[in-house]
Amino acid sequence: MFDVNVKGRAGTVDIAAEFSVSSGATCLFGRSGSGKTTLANMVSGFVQPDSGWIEVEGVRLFDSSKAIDAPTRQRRIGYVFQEPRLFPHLSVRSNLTYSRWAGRRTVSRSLDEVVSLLGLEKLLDRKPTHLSGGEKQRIAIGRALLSDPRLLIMDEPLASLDYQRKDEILPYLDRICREADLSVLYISHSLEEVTRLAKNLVLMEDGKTTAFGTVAEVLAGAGIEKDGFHRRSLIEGKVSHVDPEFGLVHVGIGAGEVLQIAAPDLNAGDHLRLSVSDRDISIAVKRPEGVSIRNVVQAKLRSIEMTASPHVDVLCQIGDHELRARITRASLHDLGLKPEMEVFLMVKSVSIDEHSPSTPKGF
Amino acid sequence: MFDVNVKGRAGTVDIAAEFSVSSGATCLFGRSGSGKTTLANMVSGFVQPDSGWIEVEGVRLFDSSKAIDAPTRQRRIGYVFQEPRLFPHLSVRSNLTYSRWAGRRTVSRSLDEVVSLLGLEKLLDRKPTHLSGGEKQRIAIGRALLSDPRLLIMDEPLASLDYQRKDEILPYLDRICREADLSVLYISHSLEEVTRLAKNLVLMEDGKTTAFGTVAEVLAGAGIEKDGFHRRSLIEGKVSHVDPEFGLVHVGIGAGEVLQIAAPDLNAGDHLRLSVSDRDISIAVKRPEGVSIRNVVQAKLRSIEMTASPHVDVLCQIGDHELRARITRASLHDLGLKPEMEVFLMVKSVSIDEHSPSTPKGF
Amino acid sequence: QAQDKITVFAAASMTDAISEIAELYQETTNTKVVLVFAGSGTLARQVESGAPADIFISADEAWMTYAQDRGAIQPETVRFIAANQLVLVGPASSATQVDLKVDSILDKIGPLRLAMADPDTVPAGRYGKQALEGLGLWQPLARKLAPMENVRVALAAVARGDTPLGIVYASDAAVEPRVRVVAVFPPTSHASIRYPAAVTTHASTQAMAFLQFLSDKNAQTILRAKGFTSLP
Amino acid sequence: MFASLQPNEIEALLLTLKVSVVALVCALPLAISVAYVLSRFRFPGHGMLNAAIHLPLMLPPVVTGYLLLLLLGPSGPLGRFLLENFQFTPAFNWKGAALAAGIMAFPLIVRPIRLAFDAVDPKLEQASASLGCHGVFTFLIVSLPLALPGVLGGAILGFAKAMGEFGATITFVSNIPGETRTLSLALYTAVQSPDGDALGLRLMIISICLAIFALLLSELLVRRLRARLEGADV
Amino acid sequence: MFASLQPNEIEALLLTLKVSVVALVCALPLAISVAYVLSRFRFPGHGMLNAAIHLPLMLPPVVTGYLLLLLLGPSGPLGRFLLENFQFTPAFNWKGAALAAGIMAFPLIVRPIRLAFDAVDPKLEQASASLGCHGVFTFLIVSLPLALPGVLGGAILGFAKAMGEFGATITFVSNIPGETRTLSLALYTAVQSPDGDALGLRLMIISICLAIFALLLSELLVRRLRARLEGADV
Ligand SMILES: Nc1ncnc2c1ncn2[C@@H]1O[C@H](COP(=O)(O)OP(=O)(O)OP(=O)(O)O)[C@@H](O)[C@H]1O
Ligand SMILES: Nc1ncnc2c1ncn2[C@@H]1O[C@H](COP(=O)(O)OP(=O)(O)OP(=O)(O)O)[C@@H](O)[C@H]1O
Ligand SMILES: [Mg+2]
Ligand SMILES: [Mg+2]
Repeated sequence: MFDVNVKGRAGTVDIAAEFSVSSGATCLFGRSGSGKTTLANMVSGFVQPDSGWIEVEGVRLFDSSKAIDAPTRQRRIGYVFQEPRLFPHLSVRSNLTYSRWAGRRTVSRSLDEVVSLLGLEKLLDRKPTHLSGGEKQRIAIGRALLSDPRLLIMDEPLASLDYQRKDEILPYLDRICREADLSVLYISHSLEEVTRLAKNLVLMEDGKTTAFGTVAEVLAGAGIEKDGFHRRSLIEGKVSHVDPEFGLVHVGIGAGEVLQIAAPDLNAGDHLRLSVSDRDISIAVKRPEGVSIRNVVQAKLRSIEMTASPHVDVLCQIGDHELRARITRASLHDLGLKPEMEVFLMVKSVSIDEHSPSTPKGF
Repeated sequence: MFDVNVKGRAGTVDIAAEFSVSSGATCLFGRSGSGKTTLANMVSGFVQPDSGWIEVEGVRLFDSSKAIDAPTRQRRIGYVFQEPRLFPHLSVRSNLTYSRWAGRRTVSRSLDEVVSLLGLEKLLDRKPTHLSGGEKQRIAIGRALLSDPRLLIMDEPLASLDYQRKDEILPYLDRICREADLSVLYISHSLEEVTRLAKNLVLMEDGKTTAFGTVAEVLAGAGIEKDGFHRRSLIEGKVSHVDPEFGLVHVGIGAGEVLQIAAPDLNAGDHLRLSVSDRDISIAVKRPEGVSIRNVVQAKLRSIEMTASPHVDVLCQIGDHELRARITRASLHDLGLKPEMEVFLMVKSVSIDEHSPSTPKGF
Repeated sequence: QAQDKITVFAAASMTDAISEIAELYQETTNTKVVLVFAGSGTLARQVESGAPADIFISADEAWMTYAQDRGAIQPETVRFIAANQLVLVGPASSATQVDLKVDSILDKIGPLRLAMADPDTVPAGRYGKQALEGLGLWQPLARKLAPMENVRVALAAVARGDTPLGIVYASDAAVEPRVRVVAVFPPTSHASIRYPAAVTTHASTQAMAFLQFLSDKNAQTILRAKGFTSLP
Repeated sequence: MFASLQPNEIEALLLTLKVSVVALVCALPLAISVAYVLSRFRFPGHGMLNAAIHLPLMLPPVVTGYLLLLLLGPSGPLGRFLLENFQFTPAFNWKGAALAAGIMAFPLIVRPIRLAFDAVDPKLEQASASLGCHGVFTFLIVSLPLALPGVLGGAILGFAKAMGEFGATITFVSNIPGETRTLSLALYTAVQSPDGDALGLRLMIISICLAIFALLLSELLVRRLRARLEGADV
Repeated sequence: MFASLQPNEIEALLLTLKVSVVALVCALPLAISVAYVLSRFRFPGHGMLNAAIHLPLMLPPVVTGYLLLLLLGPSGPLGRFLLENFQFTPAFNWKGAALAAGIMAFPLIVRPIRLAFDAVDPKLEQASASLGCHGVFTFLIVSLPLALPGVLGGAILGFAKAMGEFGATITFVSNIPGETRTLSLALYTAVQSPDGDALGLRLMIISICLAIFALLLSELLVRRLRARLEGADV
């Protein structure tokens, strides 16, 4: 549980945050200057709220009514600040292991593992001053990962990393997020990161939280309405068959439908959470033949959301799942789509958000 | 012209950069620590190369053989550093207009225009210290934009901005890039930004430039070979018809094919540069009917590039244009695709990279 | 009406007496007297460097000689205006006289020290050293001395009780009620203590008059009241 | 208490202020330049310049005063030159007192300023250069304002030292009432007479009050300045 | 030249070093604490504490020495207490000289250190706290090392001042050869005798050499330190 209900002020902005989400990764999403960093600072104890409470994993970190205000060092947080904040006089190695020798935190993760994840091998004996921007950022991430936190706060940690590195770090963070007894508060502007990583989503606007819940709930809701932003639909599934020849797995998603996705290292029986962007779904009124799109599933058209743009959102249902597709108004018209019609969804691309092996494998 | 041929050292890394690209926006792309910032610092005069030359728009900024080494302040650059580097003792307004009152540069762009583009109206009278990360970054961008540069150097300027703001800034930068007499050197990890903004692309690896040329050339080349990275194909086109009812324009791309794209504010006759990601193209062996994908164009399959992953790259040709599609190996097999086959490309999404109005409009 | 003005550079140890004499002089002659007090050495060097002094009064002859050798004063004007005695003082409570003998002095000092002006820098210290040497006390007492920056500090140390004994001028002892003289050094034990005064080389015409005034009865009365002795 | 000040006490007080202010005002620009040069440039003689500045601190003030007298006194080489060519002499007047105070205070002013320049991020100077600003203006617009807490810190130390200066002053310009007798020297004069204790106490209290007043004022200034530099919003 | 030093000159030289080093070693930890408190906390009496520290700078040194004598002399309240209970007296011995030097140097040590603490980014202290480090250790591991250039700057000023201290020393512990006659006092002694010029010159040259040596050494230290702090890679 991650439970926050605080009011406060930071300079010119009033903060009023109220959300309560389950353990795991929670993403804080909002425009620049909406108060995300300030809220993270309240959680970590650098900014004192005027009133309210903050509770993480059953521990009250702050409660104005009970005069509880745990000092930062006892909150067991790992904070990746928006700027690196490395200790300039300490070597990269000492920076990374700071929480062990200076903070007396226990060792829960091996230094080597984190160093090789972040590609810091060659930097260990250097001082941070003359490192490149991305190098500093990676060290800051490593320092927080190695601090044995109960709550990991990450303020745009991957902003200036290259996509290869992101692709390596995200699954690792993903794994960490599912570890017992660790919550993650993740601030990001990248929807891709949000959907790949977070279980919960909190939206902020002008210092106030405007929506919270699971990523699927919030994304399906009306919280975000902007062009350029793509909503992802979430689908729970189970691996029914592995096709090693073409490197595909077949995932049953209920209602007799199967999606074929390219993914190594999965076994039959594994549970998956898949996400599909509305831009990757097309609609056909009859089953298309001879197309390279492998995943064509039958669905029932539920509703149509008109927007001011040339696009419309079409909500369809397959079994328990609701999928959202974005098509042009022109196509809507040409195809004569109406609610309750049976349609075929062509799903071009699916990503795996979460993966629970059927038999636990050691990470 | 932007012509660089330098050798030098920064700490532990040897820099050897050699490229020569036409005016306009040039993107520097490479992994963290590959020497992008160092090269930018050489161009701006903060780091002195050991040998070679740097020429921007016909002006030699540095030439070791002729002992030319123009001081930074005379290079007429506008530099958005990787970290904001705002003057903490000056108000946001004084920071923005610094080059005018402190640098005696002329006024070429109005303060109001830049302030409203970057959403800085409310911050003008504040000091930078307590601003949020994104706010600082926007001010740094504004400061460089207002410095009347001949060369604008931007080191990951949009890294921590929200997507709405990016969507506002990118077209503006795009416009600036096409202004007479201004080159832009843009460092970014985002392929989206690269393809939207840059005309030229320079790849760096371990301090050396490994490829340069126009974006299309370099992207089509073998420079980048990684999963998760999507290549975009570029198409030149001309607006043939505007459909105000559905908010679509029809763009002729040669060979009698027309793409329908959602875009406001275009007029018949406008020239466009479009880009399509390989992930947005599907292949059909016969023309699909009754699908929401509007853009189905006939093409000739040129070649197939196998990869180690479950995906393959299929190169197709329409008129003069080469388009790249990524499909699964399984589909390749099922559809029996072979070079020289006539296929139909279903293009789900197209973005406009560049737009030149047929009749000049004032920006 | 323009007032005449003379500037007197006088040794700091004569601050009181010279101030009073100058006041009297000012009343009687309507000449403004500017008094500058500092250590004799400092003043001598300044006079040598061309300080705007008309009269130089030194606390010992050595510095007057120094000034004279360097042509800073008019040699024919040098005259002694007062003399002094060297005394041993103790706190006002001390009942007995102290013999000028090693044992009785050491006994009186105990674990503390004997205050005196710095024998190396201050005239009073130089006289004190001569006196102690003359009485054969210098060797045994050398390690028990507390040489002070000037006589006033030595006097104050005794007055407060920081040191049980001190060597000072009789003139100093006379004006400090918290001390009493417990012994007087025989004049033969040290060079005679005399205060020379002289007119400087660049002095104004009124200077000679003031020098004269210093030897007058009125001035001498004031000097004696301050504990200085008449010239032998 | 100040209402009952004697005229000569007021005279000493004003003289002290005049001497200290003049000393500070003259020394500060020079100190800033020297501190900047020491902080930013390495050249042969760097160490020597640094040592020379600190000398007045390490020699007994009396010796510094004496050296000044030898050099700048009416018969000293430089003193004679000044007198003959400019009808100006610092010896035995308040200008000399200010000079002595300034020289004695100089190392105390330079050191904190130098530390402050050391701490100014050269990256901001780079940013200024990239925006077309000339080095001299960058110094005035960026480096100096950012080093201002150090400049103020040095100025406070220097001013305090100038107000308390004694040894070099009395040796160089003597103890002339109304001309060079600052509070410090007046206090010395008072202590020289056995019955001057009361007067000495008065002067000491005046000195202490003045010191406290000056320091509280400076503290206020520093706090204002820090707030401005750190950008507390209005 | 040093080969031909007289025994009493060597004595004075060593005594000077002893007194200055002891003064600095004792004053530095206290100065660091006071500077940190002044920099990081606001409390009633903040201004007064600050003023009190600067007082020795603003009063004539002789007065400071005199006040020390009043307080710590054998008959002073504190002095008697120390003597009776600990058989310890600072008056008229080298410990007193070190005490006087330390007190006179104190403001010079505190100010640069305080400025350095002012300049340490509290965000780094926050980072340390977030990593579980206690405030005291954060001070020792983060704030103090980052303020080290200031600490060293203050120490240099203070050491220089301690070596040159004269007025308070001679008044408080007098000018006892071998016990309290530091180079500074020896130099004064020489200057005070009409025929002491030659000796004075010798002593002055010794002082200047010592000063230059100490300052060059400190300069080297500072440069090393800055390099370490700025992380020049090996
Ligand atoms: N100490 C402060 N004084 C004044 N204003 C402040 C202070 N702290 C924050 N603010 C203001 O509060 C607002 C929220 O700041 P915050 O840093 O929380 O934003 P953010 O959501 O993290 O933005 P970004 O995505 O740009 O980092 C900003 O407008 C900022 O200027
Ligand atoms: N002054 C210096 N001293 C030592 N090493 C340096 C120095 N400057 C740069 N480097 C090293 O050179 C390499 C290239 O640095 P640079 O900042 O140019 O990288 P970059 O491509 O900008 O990376 P990023 O995307 O992370 O910002 C890095 O490994 C960095 O540590
Ligand atoms: Mg933020
Ligand atoms: Mg970089």
